[in-house]
Amino acid sequence: MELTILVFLPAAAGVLALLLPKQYEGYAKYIALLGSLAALALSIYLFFDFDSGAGGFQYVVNEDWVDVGAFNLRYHLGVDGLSMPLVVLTTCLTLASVLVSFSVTQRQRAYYACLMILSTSVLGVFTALDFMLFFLFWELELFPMFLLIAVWGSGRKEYSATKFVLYTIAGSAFMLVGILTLAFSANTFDIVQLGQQASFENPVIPLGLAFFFLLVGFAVKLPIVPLHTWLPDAHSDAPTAVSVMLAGVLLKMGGYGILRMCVTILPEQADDYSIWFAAVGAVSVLYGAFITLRQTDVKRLIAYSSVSHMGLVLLGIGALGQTGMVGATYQMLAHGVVTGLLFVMVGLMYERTHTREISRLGGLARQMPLITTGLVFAGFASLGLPALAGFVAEVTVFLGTFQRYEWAVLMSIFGVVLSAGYILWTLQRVVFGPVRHEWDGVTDQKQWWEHSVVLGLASLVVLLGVYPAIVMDMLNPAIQGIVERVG
Amino acid sequence: MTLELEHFLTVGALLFSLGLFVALSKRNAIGVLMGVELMLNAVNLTLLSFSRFSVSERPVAGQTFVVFVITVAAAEAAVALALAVSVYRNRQTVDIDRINLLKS
Amino acid sequence: MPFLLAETVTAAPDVEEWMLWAILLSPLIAWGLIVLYFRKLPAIAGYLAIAGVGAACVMSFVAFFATVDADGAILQHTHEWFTAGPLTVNLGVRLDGLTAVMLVVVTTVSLLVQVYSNGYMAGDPGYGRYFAHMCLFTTSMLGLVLADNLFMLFIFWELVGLSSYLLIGFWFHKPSAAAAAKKAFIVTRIGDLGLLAALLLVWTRADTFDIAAIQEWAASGSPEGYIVTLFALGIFAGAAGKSAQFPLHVWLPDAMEGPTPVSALIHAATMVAAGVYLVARFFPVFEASHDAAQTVAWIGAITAIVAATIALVQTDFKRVLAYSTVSQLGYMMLALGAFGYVAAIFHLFTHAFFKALLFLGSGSVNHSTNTFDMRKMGGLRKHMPITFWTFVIGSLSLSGIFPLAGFWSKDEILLDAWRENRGLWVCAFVVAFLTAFYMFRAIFLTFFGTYKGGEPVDHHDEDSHFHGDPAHPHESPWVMTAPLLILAVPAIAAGWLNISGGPIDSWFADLLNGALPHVHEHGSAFEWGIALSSSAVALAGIGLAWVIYYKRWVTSKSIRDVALPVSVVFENKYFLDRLYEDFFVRTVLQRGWNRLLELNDKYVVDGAVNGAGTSARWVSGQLRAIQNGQMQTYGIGIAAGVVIVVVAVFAANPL
Amino acid sequence: MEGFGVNFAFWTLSAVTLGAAGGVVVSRNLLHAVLFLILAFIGVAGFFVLLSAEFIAMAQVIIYVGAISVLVLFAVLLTPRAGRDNGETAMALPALLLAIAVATVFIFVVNDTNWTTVAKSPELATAELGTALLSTWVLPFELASVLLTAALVGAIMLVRSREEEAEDALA
Amino acid sequence: MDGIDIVGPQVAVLGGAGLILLVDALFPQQRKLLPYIALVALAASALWTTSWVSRDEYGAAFDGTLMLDKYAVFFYYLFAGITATVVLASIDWVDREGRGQGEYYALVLTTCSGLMFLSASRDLITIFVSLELSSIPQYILAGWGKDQRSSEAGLKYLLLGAVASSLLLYGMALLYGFSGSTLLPEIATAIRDGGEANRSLLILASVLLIAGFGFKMAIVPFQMWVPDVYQGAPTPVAAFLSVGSKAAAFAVITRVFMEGLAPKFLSDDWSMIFAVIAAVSMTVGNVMAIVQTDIKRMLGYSSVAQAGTFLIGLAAISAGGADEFTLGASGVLLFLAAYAFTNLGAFIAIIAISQKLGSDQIKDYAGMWRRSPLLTLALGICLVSLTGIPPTVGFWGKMYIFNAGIHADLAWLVVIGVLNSVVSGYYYLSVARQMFLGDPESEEPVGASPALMLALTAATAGVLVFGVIPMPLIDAARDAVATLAIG
Repeated sequence: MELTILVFLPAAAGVLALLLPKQYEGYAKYIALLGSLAALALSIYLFFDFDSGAGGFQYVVNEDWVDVGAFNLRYHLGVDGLSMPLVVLTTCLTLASVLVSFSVTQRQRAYYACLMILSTSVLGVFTALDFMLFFLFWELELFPMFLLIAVWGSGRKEYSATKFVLYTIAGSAFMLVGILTLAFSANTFDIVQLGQQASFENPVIPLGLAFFFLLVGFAVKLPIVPLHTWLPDAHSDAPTAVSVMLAGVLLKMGGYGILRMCVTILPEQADDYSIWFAAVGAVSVLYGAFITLRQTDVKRLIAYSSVSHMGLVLLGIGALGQTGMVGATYQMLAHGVVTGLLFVMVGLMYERTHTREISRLGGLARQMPLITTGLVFAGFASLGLPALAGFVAEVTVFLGTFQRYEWAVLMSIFGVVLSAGYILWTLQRVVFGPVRHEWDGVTDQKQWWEHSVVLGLASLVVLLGVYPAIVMDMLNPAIQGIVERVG
Repeated sequence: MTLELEHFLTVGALLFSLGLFVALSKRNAIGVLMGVELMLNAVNLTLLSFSRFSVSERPVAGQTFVVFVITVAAAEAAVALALAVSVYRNRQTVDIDRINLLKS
Repeated sequence: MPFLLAETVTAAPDVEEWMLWAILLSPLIAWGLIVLYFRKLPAIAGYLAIAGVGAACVMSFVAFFATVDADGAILQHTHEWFTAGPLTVNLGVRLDGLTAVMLVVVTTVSLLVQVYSNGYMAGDPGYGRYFAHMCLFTTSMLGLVLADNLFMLFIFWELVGLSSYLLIGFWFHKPSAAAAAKKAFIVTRIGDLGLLAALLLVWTRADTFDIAAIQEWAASGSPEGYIVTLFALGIFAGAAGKSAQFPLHVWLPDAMEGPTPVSALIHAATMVAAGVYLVARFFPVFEASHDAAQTVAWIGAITAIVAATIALVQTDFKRVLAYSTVSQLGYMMLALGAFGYVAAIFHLFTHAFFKALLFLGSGSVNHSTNTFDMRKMGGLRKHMPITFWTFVIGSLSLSGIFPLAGFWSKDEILLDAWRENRGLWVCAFVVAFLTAFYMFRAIFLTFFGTYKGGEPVDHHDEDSHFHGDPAHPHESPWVMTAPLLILAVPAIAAGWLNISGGPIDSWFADLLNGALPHVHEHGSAFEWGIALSSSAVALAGIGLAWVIYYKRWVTSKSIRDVALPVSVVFENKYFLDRLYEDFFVRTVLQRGWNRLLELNDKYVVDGAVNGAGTSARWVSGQLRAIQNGQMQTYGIGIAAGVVIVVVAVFAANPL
Repeated sequence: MEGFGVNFAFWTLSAVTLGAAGGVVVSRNLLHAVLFLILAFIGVAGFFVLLSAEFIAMAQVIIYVGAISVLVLFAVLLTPRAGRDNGETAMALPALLLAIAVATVFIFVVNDTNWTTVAKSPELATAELGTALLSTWVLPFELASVLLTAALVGAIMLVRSREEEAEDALA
Repeated sequence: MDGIDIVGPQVAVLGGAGLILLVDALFPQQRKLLPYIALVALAASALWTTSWVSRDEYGAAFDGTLMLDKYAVFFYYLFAGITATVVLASIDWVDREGRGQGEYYALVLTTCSGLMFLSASRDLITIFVSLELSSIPQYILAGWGKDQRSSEAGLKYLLLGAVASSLLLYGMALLYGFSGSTLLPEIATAIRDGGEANRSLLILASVLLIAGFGFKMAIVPFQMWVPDVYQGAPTPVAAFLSVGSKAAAFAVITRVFMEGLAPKFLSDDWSMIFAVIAAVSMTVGNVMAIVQTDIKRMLGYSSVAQAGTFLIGLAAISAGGADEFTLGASGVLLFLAAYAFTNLGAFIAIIAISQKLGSDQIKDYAGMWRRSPLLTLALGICLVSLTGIPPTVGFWGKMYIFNAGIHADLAWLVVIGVLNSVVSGYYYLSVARQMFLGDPESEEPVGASPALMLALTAATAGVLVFGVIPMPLIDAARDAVATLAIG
């Protein structure tokens, strides 16, 4: 019940905002704010109420939904140690994206409705325990994303929105085939049951192929090279809040899917594929990082850096060991808050200067010291500075993978230098250097919502950096279950 | 020489093919219609041959079928000619090659 | 957080655990307060920083003496930080002789530099920020030396890099400063790759991060030799980055873009010594791998020579000091590679004081002339007597002139090198000569002759914090001279703590040796031969400088003309920067490889997607030709469909 | 089925019917084609007689020759000379090849099949056909009448002139 | 059950047609009433069907030529609903066109009765006559418009339809000749007894039947008339064609192949034919739809692609056991119902918009969101449903059919189907993109008559309601196919 409320609360707030009369349009943001605050509060309560020791899924809801003998779909929600932190991440970033949206003035009601429905769909993905329900939530995310980018975005927004949608649909098309074949081979759509399935008698298609189909769907979302080119486009043209959600939680759906579906349900195939995971993960890390170095658009740059960072997730999973997977999950969380913060800062900057071209920026540290501080902070978090979130994640991934695929890790650690390179170079060009009088009139960060979102995310970054146990203690038992299946 | 079922069927098949050729090659819409009528006649011939030769509990079914085919053919012909006239009114032609506003 | 106490205490120094954490935390608290509340209040920020570092300094001395009392026994407290499956990461502090020495060096120099900065940075718009960064640096450095395991050490290692970045780029509006900061961070990070790899390797092979356990593991002989070597080389790579060893030394001279006190503290006395500290920390590992030790020694030797030769031709006062620092760090590495553990740390110890003194002195000069360009100075001896004399003391100490601190420590290194490998000794010997030469070249250019006017003040530059009048050089205020005077004391006397063969010799060595699980005696008996020859060569260097730059019997220009190719190499810093930045980063990486990948994204990856679309449109166009609106074409389609399907079925599944 | 008369009838009818159909193919004038068509219809009616379906043969003559052909003739006469061209389209050659292919397939299948045939014609009184139409197939029988009505109504609508429609709209 | 009760639903419809003609002739002033008479007749028909259902009196009639089972009932309801929607959608157009109002509705109702008979026939003669009863009025309706395009469409449709009918008839004649009967069960018996030796005949007959029905189903290569006729025919008629005659053709072909041609040696062949045609249809339809600029033409091609998807269900039938049969056939039925809602909704929205714009060009739909939010939203939802994205009924249709395919070891086909869904997403969504994001040529609002709005609301509500709660529809489809006798 709690989960049902949690999942649909944002959407309810969104619909409420949509239904506001035109003259009260300005209140839409407050409704969204209240909704996301409530969702955050509820998720935090659940987080602390969660019994890490008990293992398994908690707060389970399991009702009849579509029952056709041959296949039986259920309304089945639940969270375990793996999904719980991701749920909290989602609610946190939802709140953050609502706050950074306060400056949006165009069609507010529809905007917040889209944003909140997006949040619901992501929460649904993280909590659904029925494969088809999962898929439903997975697809639901397309509409709000499409509209958010295409209507409220900038630049080549329609192209980017369409590209995003088509890539995702293409991926989910493969995923659907994977889902159906698996479900029919096991005669159930229940993710929990599938996850305990000892073996598949008479699979409809070779299980390796089913695994591959599922993987494609998740890999597009993650994204891994070479399925990544939608991401820079989507990011660079999306409004700030959407970039936050996209980088912060949407990409995580891919990693979550790989862990929860691919690896848990088909451990043997995961073992066969693991070397590819490691290889592609390492390639993604480097490829993303190298290309990042050439970007001239700040948001595009961060987007490519996300490709690089998400490669680490794949790398960590590829080791199929507990440390690696915990690290990968932690990397998802860390990247969520860190890149969320990065996009917030870049968004604040963009709001004031209306350009994302690095060559036009420069010396902003004088005109906007607070934003600069935030950007530098986020930048260092992104390049994996210790005591901030990313470091623990990166090192844990490396440690977890090193034993099995030394070469992949040795390749990936070059990403550490490259990330320092592109982040610092960007900082140098954007905020440092001589003052440009073109930007003399711009204001610094000064609204309460701007302060609160930056401080909030920054504290999360620090919290995850200095107190990893708060999440790791929850992840460990959940991941252990997966590792035991891999054997 | 004994006439077998195959003889009649072969004639039917040939007639059908000729009708098909007419239907697919004639430039005039009415010509096409004539081809269709030939095909239907071929079918009727085939049906009646079966009715005559087949081992069947209801040999009458073939004849019945033919009655309906003839009826339907009449109706179809009426509508086809009406449509042809309608096209002619609009376009002053019934040349199939030129009735191609709708394409690609 | 579950604070599981896993103590391994053996007659440890009598220091409460909280105090060690307090040493770490007191500058951190000062940092937090400044950042949160006193950014805009320079008066409070400065004193707060001094208070924080001062408290740490006092406690460090307490810890130091306690360690001395315990004859260098080890105190360790460990707490679990987090676990991820089999991986358990701890946070812990470790107090032993090495830590104690480092604590004292770091806090003392830091405190003095903070005091000095109070004067030097007065009026700078970023005053509060400056002290915050300094506190952050001190915390990181203290954490680095206190860490009881490699993981935690790595954390603070990186944080040190961060503070260094922030301080080098302190005047971020100067493009050169911003670039230098970036360069420093990235180049050191390249070295850190090695450290990271070592971290991964050791956890995979030894299942621990604990320093003591790693030392045991390396010495136990159970791991294959190449593993130990690889681990050691990884450690050394990290050390080479931070300690600016060839070929990663290129960042340090550029780092002089930061405020001078920063250069004194970070890029001379403490942070750059962290690499030496790191190698010393894992000294038993290098002992277990002779190859690694050789590498360390030779890299150190190359660094020392390369840097010293570049220092010969510098015109920037501070850069001379910077290259001198690089050179001296190479010296220390050379010592470590020659198994001169005590000698290296001893040199680190003395070097910290006299190099800090020299940097602060250069800052003082700059404070008065608004420039570091020696060609615009001269004759400052009369205007700035305290600065001049303290600077000379520092230079003499650095040149290894009896009986100043540098003499003793350098002598010990030469001794160890002599014993280990004559080649190394030759290098060290040459460097001793060069050191004396370039230091006194600088002194003669700066303090003697006639004053050449300094750099005029650009009053339109709002970022400048210079308030004096360069036309009339003057002595600096007491907050700046006092630290100079105070530092002059250890620059003179610090060497006496460990006079080879002297009465208190074993005291310092024992203290340091206590940090090692097994001590290999490299007894450092005083050798007259070494001492005399090194003194002689140092004096020769000073003399040559006197001949060329004071008496000007031979002009430097004529020398340059004679040895043109060599000078060009020196002046261009061996072309390393060009190689790295122009060739490798700009050409190979950006214009070549990265561009290739970007084009791949644009044309191959996206091209495949778009190509699918285009080809679908092409097919569609072909099919449209069939869909020509001619009715009978459609009819043929129907009939042909029948024929084709029937024939296909007959063919596929013969009757 | 044997005997000279039957054989003769069969071959003659075959020649006439197929020849007439060929005439439809080759006629350049639509009017000639209609006349050949009528001949083909009559030939087929002859086949029906040969197959002992006299009633159907009669219906064939009345409906096809009487009704449909006349309808076609009217349509031909209603359109001016230009509309009487009965030439081939560009699709003639493919259509020819296709017709040959279809004939080949049909004839192959027809001869490949083992028909179980009765030697003697079943005696089918016309009354039986009537009974069948009014019992088993009464439903299609009724539907056919609906169909004819609908076709009639529709055809009238389609050919009504604009003027009539205008009147209609006023009403 | 006897007498007129057996054909009650059809009689009600045909009676309505007669009444309309009568009223039209006798009371020309009351023409406004005509569509409502039609609606009442359809309601009466549905009521009659319901009374059967409540009496639970199913069974054969007219010596077995007509089969009144739940399968037929399903289609009775479906056709009544489709026709009612088409009638509602026609009112505006017919009013404007002004000619033969009575005849128009009468012909629509006649077609409807023909469709109903088709779904219940179990005899080749009855099937043929019903097919023509539904087709000939459609030929007339397609040529109903006064413009050149409409009469061209009518003539094309008729002449090609006649060719297809001839082929169908030849196939039926062969079946009759082989079995000596026109009743499906008797044909089935004959095939079981002696069919294997005469495969060539049966295959030819099957292919000819597929060609004849495939013409109505709009599958490749019998589909080429579809775009031309859809484009030329009056839009309400095109809607009727795209949904009604297609559904009836699928209804009858399913029955014929299941009850008459089911033996394994034969069904293996036609299943493969269906599978290949399905793949080709989906691909050709989608590829052609991409480049269309006329929305009706685009929907024509998309209907070819959708027909291909239906065929997956048919191809799945032959795999063997009752499960596959039920899945495949009920998948076809479910998808038919889903498709009916969706495509009707789309066509109605197009009717409303095109009437105002006087254009069917997709580019003229730009910015429709601002001119008519409700119509645009409805059309958008229908397009989403056509793509097969949840939470719309189209998703369940596709998903169910894909299910069936995978169960029947047709994973390759399902993969093609899923990929085609992605392609279809491209052009459906590009229409949506035009509507939501394009710049309108004028800001003049586009409205719809109450009747259109009612029809549109019904269709869209069906799309959404069954999208979330698909169970009733699925149950109905399963019940319906459960009564088919497998021959």
